[in-house]
Amino acid sequence: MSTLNPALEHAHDHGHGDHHELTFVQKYIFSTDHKIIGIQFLITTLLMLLVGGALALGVRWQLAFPWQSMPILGQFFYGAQGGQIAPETYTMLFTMHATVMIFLVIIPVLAGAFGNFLIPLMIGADDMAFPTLNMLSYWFMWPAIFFFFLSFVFGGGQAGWTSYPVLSAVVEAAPGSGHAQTCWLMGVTFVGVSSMMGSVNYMTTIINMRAPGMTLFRMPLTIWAMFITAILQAFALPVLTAAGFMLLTDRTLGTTFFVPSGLVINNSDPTVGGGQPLLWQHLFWFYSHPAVYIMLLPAMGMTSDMLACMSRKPIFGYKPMVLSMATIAGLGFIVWGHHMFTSGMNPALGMTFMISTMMIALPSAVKVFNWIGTIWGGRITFNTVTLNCVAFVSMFLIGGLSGIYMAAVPVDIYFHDTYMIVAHFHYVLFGATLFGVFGAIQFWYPKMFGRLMSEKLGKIHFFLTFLGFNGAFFPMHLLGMAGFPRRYADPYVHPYLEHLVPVNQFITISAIVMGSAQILLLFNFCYSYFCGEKIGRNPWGGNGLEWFAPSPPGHGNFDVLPVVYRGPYEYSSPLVTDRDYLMQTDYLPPPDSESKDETDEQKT
Amino acid sequence: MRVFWCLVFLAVPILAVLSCIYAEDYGLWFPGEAETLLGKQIDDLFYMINIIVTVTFIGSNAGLCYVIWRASGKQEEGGKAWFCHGVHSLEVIWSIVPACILMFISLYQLDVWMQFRVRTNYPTEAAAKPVAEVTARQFEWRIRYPAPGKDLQLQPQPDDLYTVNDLHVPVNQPVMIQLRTIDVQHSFFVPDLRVKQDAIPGQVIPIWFNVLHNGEYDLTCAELCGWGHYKMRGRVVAEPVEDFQAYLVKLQAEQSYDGVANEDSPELAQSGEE
Amino acid sequence: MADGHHHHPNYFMVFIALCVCTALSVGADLLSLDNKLVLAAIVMAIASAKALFVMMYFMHLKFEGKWKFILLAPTVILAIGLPLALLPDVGVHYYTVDVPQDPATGSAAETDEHVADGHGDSHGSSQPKSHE
Amino acid sequence: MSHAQPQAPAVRMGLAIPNSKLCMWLFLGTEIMFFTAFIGSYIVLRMGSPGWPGDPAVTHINVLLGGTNTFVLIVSSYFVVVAHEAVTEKNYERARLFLTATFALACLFLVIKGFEYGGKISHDILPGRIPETSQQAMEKTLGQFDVATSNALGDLMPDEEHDGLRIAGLPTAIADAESPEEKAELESLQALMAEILALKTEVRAETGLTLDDFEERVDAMAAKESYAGFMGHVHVSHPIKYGNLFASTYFLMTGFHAIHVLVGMLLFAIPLCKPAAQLAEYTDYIENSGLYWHFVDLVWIFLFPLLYIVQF
Ligand code: HEA
Ligand code: HEA
Ligand code: CUA
Ligand SMILES: [Cu+2]
Repeated sequence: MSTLNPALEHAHDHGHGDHHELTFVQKYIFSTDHKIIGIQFLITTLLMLLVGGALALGVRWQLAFPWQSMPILGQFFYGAQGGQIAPETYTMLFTMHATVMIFLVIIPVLAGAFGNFLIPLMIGADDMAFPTLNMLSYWFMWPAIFFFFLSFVFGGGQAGWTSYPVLSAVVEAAPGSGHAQTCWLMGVTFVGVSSMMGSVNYMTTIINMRAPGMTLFRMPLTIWAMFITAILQAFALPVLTAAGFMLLTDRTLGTTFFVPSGLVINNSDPTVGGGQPLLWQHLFWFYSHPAVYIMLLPAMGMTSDMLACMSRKPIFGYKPMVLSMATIAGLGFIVWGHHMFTSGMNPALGMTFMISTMMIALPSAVKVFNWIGTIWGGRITFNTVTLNCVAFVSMFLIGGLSGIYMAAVPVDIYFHDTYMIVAHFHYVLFGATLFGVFGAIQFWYPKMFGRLMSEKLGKIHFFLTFLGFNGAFFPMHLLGMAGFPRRYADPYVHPYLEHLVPVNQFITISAIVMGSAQILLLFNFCYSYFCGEKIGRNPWGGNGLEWFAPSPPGHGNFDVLPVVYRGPYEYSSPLVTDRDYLMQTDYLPPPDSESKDETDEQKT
Repeated sequence: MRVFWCLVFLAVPILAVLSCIYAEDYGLWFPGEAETLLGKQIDDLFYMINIIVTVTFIGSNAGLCYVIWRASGKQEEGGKAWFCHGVHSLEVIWSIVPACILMFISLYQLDVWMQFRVRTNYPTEAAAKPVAEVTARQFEWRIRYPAPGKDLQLQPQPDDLYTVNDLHVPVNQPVMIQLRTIDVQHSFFVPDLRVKQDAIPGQVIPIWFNVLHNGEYDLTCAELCGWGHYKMRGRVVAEPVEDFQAYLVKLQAEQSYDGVANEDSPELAQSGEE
Repeated sequence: MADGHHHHPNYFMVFIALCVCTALSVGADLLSLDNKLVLAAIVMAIASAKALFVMMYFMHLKFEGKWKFILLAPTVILAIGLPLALLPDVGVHYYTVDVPQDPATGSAAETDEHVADGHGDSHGSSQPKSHE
Repeated sequence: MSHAQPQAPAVRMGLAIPNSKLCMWLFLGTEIMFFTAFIGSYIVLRMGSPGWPGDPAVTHINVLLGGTNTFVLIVSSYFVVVAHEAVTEKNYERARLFLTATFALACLFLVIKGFEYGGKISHDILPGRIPETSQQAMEKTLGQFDVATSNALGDLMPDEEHDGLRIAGLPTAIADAESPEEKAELESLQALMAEILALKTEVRAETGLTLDDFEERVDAMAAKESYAGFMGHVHVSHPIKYGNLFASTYFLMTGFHAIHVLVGMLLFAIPLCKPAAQLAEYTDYIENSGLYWHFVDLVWIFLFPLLYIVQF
C-alpha cells in the first residue's frame, strides 16, 4: 500500500485481534460498535424497503386495475373480500407506504446506516462519542416499527403520512382508524426519539472527535452533509414530536388543539373546543420540509464523495458545495408553507413562502452544476457506483425542476395534490436519494465486509431500476398535468380521468419491473458477502480516512491513529506521480508550499 | 458499454421532452383550455415556467451527457484527470444567473396570486353578493343559495335553497362562493377552471372565479378526507344569468312543493346530521 | 480553555436577583393594571431578564467559548421565528371564523358569526360564572 | 469510549469542553425547540381564540401558588449550582447536602403542582369536558342526572341486569315493594326520573330555556327532600367559554414541564444513591444534570407569567 505513510508499514502485524473477545450478542446484536450499528440499520432499512415497496405495489395495483383482485397479496390480506381491497384499505396502503418509506427507510438508511458507519471512519475517530446512546438509537427504531405494524393490524393510519387533523384527530372521521392512528403517532414519536439520539451524538462526534489535522474544511462532504442533517434534525424534529403529542392527546385525552368547535363528523355530537387545524399543518411542515432535506443532504454528500473518487478529480468547488448545503438547511427552515399554498393560509405568508422556496433552488443549482463540473475533465469508468451517481444527478434535476412549477403559487393552485406532486417527490426521494444510496452501498460495501459487490448484478440492478423508475414516475407528471388527484382509491369515477387507465397500467408494470429489480439488490448484497472478491484497504483508490482503515475495520477502527494533512479530494494531484490519489493521511515532505496548510490549528 | 450508458442517460431528456410534446395527443395535458380568466393567467405562467425549466433541463442534461461522454473516453486516451478544484468565475455565474431567473419567476407570479387571494382585490360586486355557500361534508358538497332576489347571509336563512353536488353559477361574470366544511378538511377543485381551495374546519373561505363559457365542469375534492375522498364528485354548471335565475326559481318551487310549511322545510333539508 | 479557573460569580447575588424578579412579577399582577398588554410586556420582560441571569451565571454561559453563539443563535432565532411565523395564520385570521360558542361578540374577522349547526348556543348567559 | 491505541493520540480537533457537556447543550437546544412548539402554539392559539377565560375564580389559576413554585425552582436551581461548586472543591458532603435539598425542592414543586391540578380536577376543568355554551352546560348536568339515577336504580333494584330492564320493571317493583319506605323511595325516584325527562325534552327542543331557568328547576328538585338521596353528584355546570382550549394548553405545558421535573429528579437520585466519597466521579455528571435542571427552571420562568399572570 501507501509507501508514503510509514505508520502503516508496521500496522499490518498489529491486526485487531488483540481485543478481549465479545460474545455474539455483544458483538452483533447489542453492539455498541458504530460499524455494526450502521450495518444493522442498513439491513433493517433494506428489508423495510421491501415492505414499503410491496405496499406501493398494492397502491399501483388498485390504480391500474381498480377493484380487481390483487394476485398474491390480495388473497393473502383480503381473502375475505374476494381479494378486493376496500377504499379504507387503499388509504391505509398509501399512508403506510409513505410512513414506512420515509420513517423506516430513507431517514434511517441515510443518517442511521451511513451516518453511523461513515462518520467515525471518515473523521478518524475510534467510535461515536456515545456508543451506548448510539446503540439505543438503533433499538428505539424497533418500538417504532412495532407501533407502525401494530397500526397496520388495527387498520392502518388513514390520514395520509401528513396526518392532517381533523381527519386524524377525531376518531369518528375515519371510523376504521381508532387505535391505528394512535399507534401511528406513537410510532412517529419513537422514530423521533431515535433520530434525536442519533443527531446529538453525530453532532458531538463531528465537533469533538476529529482526528488530528482534520479541520472543518478538510472534512469530506459526506461528513458536512451528515453534520448539517443532524442540525436540521435536532432543531426541526422536536417540533414534530411536540405536535405529535398534541395530536395524540387530541385523540385520546380530549384536548382540542386542532379541533375547532361545532363540527359534526359522521353524525357525532358537535365537537367542543377551539383549536385550529392549520396549526398542525404549520408544525408538521416545519419539521417535514426540513425533513425532505434530511432525506436528501446525506445522499448529496455521499454522491459528491463518490463522484469525485469515480472521476479521479477533486470535487468542483468544495467550499461552494459546503456553503450550498448550509444554505439549503437554513432556507429549508423557512419554506415549509409551500405545502400549504391552497390551504387557506394568509396570502401574505403565501408570497413570502413562494419567494423563499424559489430561492432554495439556488443552492441546489450550485450543487448540480458542481457535480457536472466534477465529472468535467475527469476520468470515469461506468461501474455501478458511477452509474448510480450520474443517475442521482440526472434524476434530482427532474425532481428539483418540477419543484419549480409547484413553488410558483398560482401554478401550484392547479398542481397541488395532483400526481404532479407524487411525481416530484418520487423523483427526489427515490430518483435522487435511493440511487445515491444504491451507489453508496456498492461503494462502501467493501469497507463493511471486506469484499466487493458483484459488478454484473449491480449493473443489471441499476439498469432495471432506472428503466422501471422512469417508466413508473415520469408519466406521473403527465397525469398531474391532466389533473389526476392523488390519494384517490378509484379516480375513474370522474369521467375526465377515465381515459387515463392505460397510462396507469403502464406505470404499474414499470413499478413491478422496478420492484423485482430490488430483489437483485438484496441477492447481490447477500451473495457478495460470501462470494464477493476479497479486497484490501482501498479498492477504489479513495482519499478519505475510511480507506486508511482495514477492511472491515476492527474494533476501534484504525490500527494507527490517522493524522490528516490535506483535504479529501486530492485526486490526480500532480504532487504524486505513480498514482492518481493522495490520501488525507499521506505525509509529503514539504517542498515548501504546503507547510502553511499544516499547522494543527485548533479549529472549532 | 460506454456508448450504451451514455445513451441511457441521454435518453432521459430526449424521452422526457418528446413525451411532453406528444402528451397532449393522449389526453395527458391540461384537461382543456382554462375556462376562467385567472385560469388563463395560470396557464400562461405555467408555460412561461415551462420554457425556462425546459431550457435549464436540456442545458443541464446536455452538459451532463457531454461530460460523462468525454470523461468516460479518458480511459482509452490515457492520461490523468484534470486536477482542478473549481473555477471561481463559473461559480459566480451559475449562482447569479439562476438567482435572477428565480427571483424574476417569483416576483412575476405575485400578481395572479394577489388577484386570487388578497381580499382587497376581489371583484367588488361578486364579493358583495356571493352566489352560494358550498359546504363540504364527508363525502358530498352541499350548496346553499339565497332565495332569488336576496343576498347570501352567513347565517342560514329560512328561505335559502339547497342542493347537493350541483353548483350553478352565472357565466361570464366574476362570482364568489363561500367555502366551508362541516367536518374534516376538503378541497374544492375544479380542474377546468384551475380553481382549488381547501375548506378548513372552522373557517369560511371565499373563492372567486369568472367562468368564460357555458358548460358543466367536474368538481372534485383534492384533500384527503377519509375513505370516500375519491367519490366526492360534483359539478359546476356555468350558464347565462337568466338561466341561473330561472334555475333558482325552479329550485325554490321544488323546495316549497314538499307539502311541509314553506318556512320550515329548508331547515330540514339542510340539517347536516340526520 | 473555557474551563480554566475563572472566578465563580457570586451565585447568591444572582439568586437574590432572581427572587426579586419573581416578586416583581407577582407584584405587577397584584397591581391589576388596566392595560393588560402593558402587564404582559412587563412580566415577559422580567421573565427574559430572569432567563438571562440563569443562562449567564447558573449555566455558565458567560464563561464559555464562542461556540455558545453558534449553538444558541440559530436556536433563539428559530424559537422566536416559529411563533412569529404562526402568528399571521393562527394568531389572527384572514378569513371569517366560525365561533359557535359566541354568536354575540365579534371574532377576529369583521364579518358576522355563524352558527355551525343547531347546537350552537344562541341563548343563555354568555358571561362565564364561577363554580359554586 | 477510548480504546487502547497503538499510538498515544496526538491533538484531537474540536472544542475544549467535554463531549458530555457539548452533548447536553445540544440536547438542550432540541429541548428549546420542543418547548417552543408548545409555548408558540399556546401563544398563537390564544391570540387566535376570540376569547379566553381570564377570571381566576373560574379557571382556578392561582398566582400565589404559581409564584411559590417559581420561587421553589429558583431556590433549587441555586442549590444545584452550589452543589456543583462544592463538588469541584471536593467538598462532597456539602455537595450531597445541596443535591438532597434540590431533590426535596423538586418534590415540593410537584406537590404544589399536584394541589393545583387537584383543584382543577375537582371542578372538572379538564380538556374536552368543559361546557362552552349553556346548552352544553345543561346537557352536562343532565348527563350527571342520568348517572345519578342509574346508580340509584342499581342500588334499589340490584336484581335486574341493566338500566333498561330496571326502568321497565320500576312499576312492578313499586307494586311489589316490601316496605312502605322502599315503596316511597322507589316512587320518588320514579317521579324524579319523570321530571328529568321533562327537563331533558325541554332542553333538547331548544325552547329558549335559559341556564338560569334551568338552574332554578334543578335547585327546586334538589330542594325536595324526597329527591335528596338521589342527587349525590349533580350540580349545575356553568359554561366556561373557550375553556377547553385553555385547559388543553394549560395541562399540556405544565404536564410536560412536570415530566421534565420528574426526569430531573431521576438524574439527581442516581448520585444520591452513592456514598458521598464517590461523588468525585460525578463532577461532570452533576454539572450536566445541573444544566438540565436550570433549563427546567428556565421553562418555568416563562410558563409562569404566560399561564398565571397574563390573564385577560
Ligand atoms: C428529498 C426530498 C425533496 C426535495 C429535495 C425537494 C425539493 C424541492 N421541493 Fe419538494 N416535496 C417533497 C420532497 C422533496 N422536495 C415531498 C415528499 C413533497 C410532498 C409531500 C406531501 O404532500 O406528501 C414535496 C412537495 C413540494 C411542494 C408542495 C406541493 C404541493 O403539495 O402543492 C413544493 C412546492 O413548492 C415543493 C417544492 C420543492 C422545491 C422548490 C424544491 C427544491 O429544493 C428543488 C431545487 C432543485 C432544482 C431546481 C434543480 C436543480 C437546479 C438547477 C438546474 C438550477 C436552475 C433552475 C432554474 C433556474 C429553474 N415540493
Ligand atoms: C422514499 C420514499 C418513497 C419511495 C422509495 C417510494 C416508492 C414507490 N412509491 Fe411512493 N410515496 C411516498 C414515498 C415513497 N415512495 C410518499 C411520501 C407518498 C405519499 C403518501 C401520501 O399521500 O400520504 C407516496 C405515495 C405513492 C403513490 C401515490 C398514492 C396516492 O396518492 O394515491 C404511489 C402511486 O403510484 C406510489 C408509488 C410508489 C412506487 C411504485 C414505488 C416504488 O419505487 C417501489 C418499488 C418497489 C420496491 C422497492 C420493493 C419491491 C419488493 C418486492 C417486489 C418484494 C415483495 C417483498 C415482500 C412482500 C417482503 N407512492
Ligand atoms: Cu372531501 Cu376529499
Ligand atoms: Cu417542502
